[in-house]
Amino acid sequence: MNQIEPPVIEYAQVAPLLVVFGAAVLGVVVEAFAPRYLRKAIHMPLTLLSLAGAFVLTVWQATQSPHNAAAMGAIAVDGPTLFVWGTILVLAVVSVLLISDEDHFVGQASALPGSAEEEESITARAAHTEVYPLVLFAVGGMLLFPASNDLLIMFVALEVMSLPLYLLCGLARRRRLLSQEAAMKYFLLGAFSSAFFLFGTALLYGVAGTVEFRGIAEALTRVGGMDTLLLAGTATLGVGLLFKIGAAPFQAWKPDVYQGAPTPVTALMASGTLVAAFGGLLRVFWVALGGLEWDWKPVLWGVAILTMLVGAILAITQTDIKRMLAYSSIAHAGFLLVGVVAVGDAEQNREALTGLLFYLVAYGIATVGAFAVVTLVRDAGGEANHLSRWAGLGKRAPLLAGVFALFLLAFAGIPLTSGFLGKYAIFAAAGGADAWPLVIVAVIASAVAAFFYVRVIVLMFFSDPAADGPTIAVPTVSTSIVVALAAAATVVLGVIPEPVLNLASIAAESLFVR
Amino acid sequence: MPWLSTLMAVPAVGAVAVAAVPKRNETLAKQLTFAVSLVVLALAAVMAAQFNPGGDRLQFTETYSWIPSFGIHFALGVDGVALVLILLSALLVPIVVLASWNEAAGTPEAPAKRSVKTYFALILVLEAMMIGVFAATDVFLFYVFFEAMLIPMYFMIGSYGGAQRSYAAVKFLLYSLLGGLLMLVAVIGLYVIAGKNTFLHTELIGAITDPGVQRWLFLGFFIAFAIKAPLVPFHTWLPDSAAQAPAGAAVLLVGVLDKVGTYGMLRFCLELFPDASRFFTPLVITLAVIGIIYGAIVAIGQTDIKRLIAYTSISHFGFIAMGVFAMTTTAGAGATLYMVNHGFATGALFLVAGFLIQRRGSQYISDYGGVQKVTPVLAGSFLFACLAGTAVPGLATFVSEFTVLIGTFQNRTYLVAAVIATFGVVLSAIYMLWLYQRVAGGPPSEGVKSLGELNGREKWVMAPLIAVILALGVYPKPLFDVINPSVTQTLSIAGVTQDPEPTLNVAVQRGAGQ
Amino acid sequence: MQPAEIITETGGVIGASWLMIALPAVGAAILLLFGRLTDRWGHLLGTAMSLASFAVAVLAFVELLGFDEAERRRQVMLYDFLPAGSFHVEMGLLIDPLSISFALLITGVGSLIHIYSIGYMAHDEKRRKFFAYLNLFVAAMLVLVLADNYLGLYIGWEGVGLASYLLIGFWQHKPSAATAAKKAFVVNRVGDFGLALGIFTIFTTFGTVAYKDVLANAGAAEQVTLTVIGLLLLLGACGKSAQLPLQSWLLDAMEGPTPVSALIHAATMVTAGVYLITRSGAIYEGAPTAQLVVTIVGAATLIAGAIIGCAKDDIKKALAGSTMSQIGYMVLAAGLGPIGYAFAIAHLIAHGFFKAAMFLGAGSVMHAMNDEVDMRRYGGLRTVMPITFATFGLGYLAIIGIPPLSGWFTKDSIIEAAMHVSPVLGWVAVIGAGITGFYMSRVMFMTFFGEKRWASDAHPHESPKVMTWPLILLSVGSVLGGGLLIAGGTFAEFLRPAVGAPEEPLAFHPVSVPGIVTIVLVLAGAAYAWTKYAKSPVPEVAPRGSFLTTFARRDLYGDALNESLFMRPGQWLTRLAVFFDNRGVDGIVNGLAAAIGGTSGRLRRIQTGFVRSYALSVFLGAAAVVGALLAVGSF
Amino acid sequence: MTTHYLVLSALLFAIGAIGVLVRRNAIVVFMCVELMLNACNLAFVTFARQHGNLDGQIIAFFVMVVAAAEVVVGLAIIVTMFRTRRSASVDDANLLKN
Repeated sequence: MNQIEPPVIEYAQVAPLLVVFGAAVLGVVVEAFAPRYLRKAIHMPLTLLSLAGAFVLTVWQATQSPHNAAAMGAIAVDGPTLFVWGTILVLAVVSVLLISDEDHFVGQASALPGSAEEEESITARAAHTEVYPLVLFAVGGMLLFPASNDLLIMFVALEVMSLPLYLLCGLARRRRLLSQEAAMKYFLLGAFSSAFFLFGTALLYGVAGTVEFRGIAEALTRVGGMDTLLLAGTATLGVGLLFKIGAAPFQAWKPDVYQGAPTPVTALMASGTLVAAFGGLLRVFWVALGGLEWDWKPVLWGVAILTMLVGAILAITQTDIKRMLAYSSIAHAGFLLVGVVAVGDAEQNREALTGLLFYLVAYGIATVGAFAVVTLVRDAGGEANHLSRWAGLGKRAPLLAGVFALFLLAFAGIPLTSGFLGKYAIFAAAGGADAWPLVIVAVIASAVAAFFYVRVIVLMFFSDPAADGPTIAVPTVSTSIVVALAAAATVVLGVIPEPVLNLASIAAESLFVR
Repeated sequence: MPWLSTLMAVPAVGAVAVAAVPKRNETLAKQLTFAVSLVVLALAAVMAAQFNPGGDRLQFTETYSWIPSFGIHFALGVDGVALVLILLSALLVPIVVLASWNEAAGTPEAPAKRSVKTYFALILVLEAMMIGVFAATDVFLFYVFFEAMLIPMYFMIGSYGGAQRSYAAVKFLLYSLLGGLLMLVAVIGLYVIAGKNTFLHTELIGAITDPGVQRWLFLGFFIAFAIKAPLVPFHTWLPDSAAQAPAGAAVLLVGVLDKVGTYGMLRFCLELFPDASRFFTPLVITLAVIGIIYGAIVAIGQTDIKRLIAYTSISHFGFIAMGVFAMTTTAGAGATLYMVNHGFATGALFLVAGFLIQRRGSQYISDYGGVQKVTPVLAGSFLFACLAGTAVPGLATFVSEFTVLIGTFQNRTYLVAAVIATFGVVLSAIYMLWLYQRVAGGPPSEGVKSLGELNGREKWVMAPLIAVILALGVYPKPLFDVINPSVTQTLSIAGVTQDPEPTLNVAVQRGAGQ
Repeated sequence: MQPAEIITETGGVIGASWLMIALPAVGAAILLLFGRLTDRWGHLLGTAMSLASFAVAVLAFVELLGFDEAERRRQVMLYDFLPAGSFHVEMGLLIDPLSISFALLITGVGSLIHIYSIGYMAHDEKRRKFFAYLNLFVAAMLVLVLADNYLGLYIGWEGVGLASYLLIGFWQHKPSAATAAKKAFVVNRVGDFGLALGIFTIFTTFGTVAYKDVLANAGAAEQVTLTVIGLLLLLGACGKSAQLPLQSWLLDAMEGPTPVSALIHAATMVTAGVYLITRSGAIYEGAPTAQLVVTIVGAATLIAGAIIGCAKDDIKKALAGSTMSQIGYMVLAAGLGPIGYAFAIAHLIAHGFFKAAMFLGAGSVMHAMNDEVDMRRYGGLRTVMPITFATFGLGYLAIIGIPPLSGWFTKDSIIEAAMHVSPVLGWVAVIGAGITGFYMSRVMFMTFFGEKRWASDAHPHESPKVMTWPLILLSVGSVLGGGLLIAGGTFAEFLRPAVGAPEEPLAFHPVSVPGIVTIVLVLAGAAYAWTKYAKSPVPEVAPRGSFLTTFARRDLYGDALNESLFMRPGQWLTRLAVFFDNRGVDGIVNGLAAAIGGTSGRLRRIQTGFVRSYALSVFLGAAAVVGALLAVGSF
Repeated sequence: MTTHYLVLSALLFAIGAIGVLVRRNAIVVFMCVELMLNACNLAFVTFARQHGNLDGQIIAFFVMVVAAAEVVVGLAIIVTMFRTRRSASVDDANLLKN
């Protein structure tokens, strides 16, 4: 009779995960037992502290070496993971600060828009404090996703990350119909794509006999790149991942969801989810399917080019600020993909990874900042998202407009902003991998993209303010902190990027453990 | 003492200070700006006095590591060429400040969108960057300034320009940005292919040997510079920007910013890619000559004073580019001096035109006539500027134009080019004098009768310009002494060891100096 | 024999000869800089400066005579002007017989005209500016003739062009004046274009532009090169000296105040071309073809100018025509080589005197007839303005070449020299002289003889002393000048060190076949003019006249030609270019932007908003990715 | 012999995908997604059999759990949609477009 030896789990290494998930569960308990009026008072510190604690643990982990695969090789706690964790946690904290302004969330999701009960829910200043545990679960998923070292964990992480977000999308206080529609679209398409992900997993399992990345990587050396199952699996798996980062032709959901979702949630998705998704994407393609490089590289080239162009070109004619930012995030996903295909020898990979990590930080923070500003430009019907309403903002609120312009310039990649160095790092890596055509397309896309960023600046500063222009909401302390932080980070990363770059390259040193 | 970084720091700090001035107290902001610019001028003068033409190639060098991960240094240093251009900027800025004293207030039909102090703060920011771009000896640092310079100018045009300002500003920014991004690709290529892990210009000289590669990189740099300079056919942004920008901004734009293009050709194209430069020279010379004639002809046909001046500048930039690529020390030195003189001459033209336009409230030549009868001094200064524009002997512009032409002629290969270019001298007489005739000649037209004479401030704006143009026209030697060695070095790097010998060299035979 | 060596001068008056230029330059600077402050005494300062400059010239001249012939070419180094790469020019002055004679003429006649202008411009509120420009001109002209290198010459060359532009357009409020000024400058620029190219070629050939080195080594250069240089310089000369085909500007230039016409467009500036050709003698002697072209241009112009002169009713334009023609003589002479140089310059000086006298005379007349220039409104003025009549008359006799006035000496020597080289040229010159006899008499008689045809409000009166004295002095010069210069070949001898001399110098024969023929033709012309304009009444409106007359009136259709050949195509080209720039070049730029925008607008419709179509895109995308990967894998 | 199972699973997956594309009712669309997941499960167990290890079977259980979670979330969203719009048709929800 053979007894099953108990699994070994390095709790220290997965501590950040445990903290976040633990806090999430605790949050649910709070929802269950704490009186309504107390809930927020409990949730806020709980959420922020857990995230902060997780961050501290991550930093502490970073100082511990060597990093390796934890929990029976299911979770890889290596340099990139830790860096991505740090990034996600920071972005999560910032996003939570935005979310804490509950004016964004519906009092009672089940109430019909415009119905009596909604009225009373508003008058009662009811709020869905479930938001906080949901966010924590989502963040937990985001942390697990890039760390997961086998496809099953990754699938679970994917769902843990996505399901709460589906719900959060539907909780906007105003424009409920749009919000619900966004949730529905995100949910159906997300489920659809995860089905592809799962199918790919199945096929790869069929090829390798295991879903562990290590095993798959080894299997590749046996079967080689000619196996149809293998290629089909890679492709469908890739579809699931590319959907999450919103690469063309899987980008369709992004503008609708970003527009419909409550802006703080959009901020979280646009920053945290993107970072997590790229972490996972890198792990799958570089670690598990690294041996298949020569097969998937050309395909990703195509996807990258398509994504950059679609994002940049479609954004030009957008009239809704959030939609525009969604397309801009598609374009940036394209730029990041350029870094993903810039693989080569170990040194080259390190450079590419460094660039990617830096880019993710720079872009994530700027994005949260941008959406934070969006939450502040409001009129009677809530946020004033139509671009025409932003005309002359520079005159009415010079500081706010200036900061937003800063974020836009960072997106456009103007020197002395974080965005520029991010772009540079990625393009340089691509150049190092001799992907010059890709670089050329990338810069052309950047030039096109620059147009709509510049256009917003023109609107804000050079055109006359609309007669009944939007009012600038007095930012809550938390929101102002977010904006200030993001702005500062954008400038600092643009002028003295060395510390972060250093961290990134150290993180990239170990590359990915297998 | 770190001269160059001081030169940059002073205006930068000054800009912050000016921006900090309370909004109501505009005069203080202006005075502060003026004071700062004077300090910069003084510093620059002292520095120039310490420059030793016979000494090292680069002087006042400073090198600090900026982004080690990318091998980027904050490296400054000037040779003769950079020095004179820095002097040009330092001298023009106070003049522009003085000239723009009441301009930022905006014209009746196009009221300025933003505070006056911002305008002056922007001027100082721009000055810091202009000095930086000429002083940078690190290719990446140069690029950073090259791109960052666009932003303040973008706001100056967009916020304080004429009726079409947004269109002009966007066109200006996107056009330059596109060029800049192409250059970014070349910069990356330079870094990757040279594989020296440094951007220090001196290190990179001779680093690229493969002529094929050189050509691609050359194109990357050259197109950016050709857009900046601007050479036909990349010129159409200039007339719009110059016509819409307030006179002061126009002076800095055409007088200094565009010089970065021709300076870059001399400093980067020739030195980093000598073979490619020689390969492309015929093309460049052709473009330049086309630009000279074409710009002049189109200028003749303009109906808007500022557009006309812009086109004359396009013609003049043709001369400069031709001189740079004529590959003789004579033409090179001439071209460099041309950059300086053109700054002053066009500056004078734009400023006087600005005075006229401010008084008459119209940019259309047809709205003028008989000005010299009403305001002799204003008309006199205008005439002087026009004469400088058509390179009349005794004025600085003549020296440089003649030198460029004779230097190009010297290179037998481009004899025809030189001959055609020389015909530009005739055309310049037509566009300048016809402009003067239509504006100042004939009986005073309605609306001109009431124009006021130059006031004290405006006289003080013109006086230094006129003085400099005259002085450099009669005694250009000091500048040549500084320029000659640098140009000779540049050309020797580009593989031009000595100018073509005259068919029978009397000078040598007789040993006479001339 | 060859010109003498150039010696570098250190001290003496010649050493300080830069003052000649500096003084008027400073004058101009002061007058322009201090503006209205100097209105009261500005004209005096200007005149003083010009006179001072003249004084320096005289002293320099005297000092120069002090040296023996071989040492009369003295170079004064001023400063290191333009060290650009291998193009290195040190600015200096070359004081030699040639340049000093010009300097004397310029400053001398210039000063007289300054004095005259005090009176002539007395009522112009911008008189101060006028004197500033005059001083500027004198300075520039002196740079032109005194510079010791071609760059210096070019600077002076364009400088006088500028001064002439300013002075022709002095009355800017008259559109005609503004246009004429611009035209003058532009046409001159065409000439300068040639001159510049000539200098470029000189530099690429000799590696320097200093006379000292260039002229001494001209012989060593290939003939082709020299021919090219010669022709290019000639183009410059044509521009400045209003020779065919660049003559058109001179007649319009009469829009300027009369003293300007006298100083710049008769006495000095327009003769710069002659100076250039003479100065570059060494080059032309190496290029016979170029010389031939020079003589042809000269001959053609002297006839053309004469014909134009016959038909003009505007007194100044008539005189301008004659100026063209007279300069034609000089150019012709200069084209003949060493044999002609001395005569060219002699005629130039003499012409400087008598033409100035006549222009100022004309000015005086206009002054009296409240700026009426149409000779058909003159007549019988000899009684009311005796001094003007006398001085003008002397000038007239001189120009038509009545012995023993200066014109007779100088022109006849030119004719003889021409004969000596080629009879054809000689006879052309003779015929030209005949026509001169006619048209100058025409001017003379229409103005001072015949019945009065004055406008009702005209009250002619003699001009003030300040205007008449210069007239008297100038007329004296025009009477004696020629004799002093030509008789006994003194001037030729004086110039020899500067321009060289033929092996057997041409002695002056008072009586010669061409000489006799010339006199006869001249008298015939004069007589015909007498019958036509003094005896018979002159219609106050010009008769339509024969084709030849209209042809002459229209300046031989020079302007018509320029218009149809250059101006109209030019305007057309300009319009085309502007259109091309806006629609073509800029059109592409904007079109590209529009295209991208359009694509965007069309593409965004794909985002239908139906979740099922999104799912479809995902599905198709997945299919595509799978297909692509399989395709790639199967390679 | 396992290939038949694989073909079947592929067919089921395809049917599910097509269903998502063609059906309007949100519930049905969602059920089609579930069908796709189950197709994957079939593939997993087949491969587990093929490789003779249990991973596949275990994964299948995981998938079921996840699917269940998805149902919860999904139904919640669809029901709110239905309450506000009085229709479960996915085509009625297209305010967000272009």
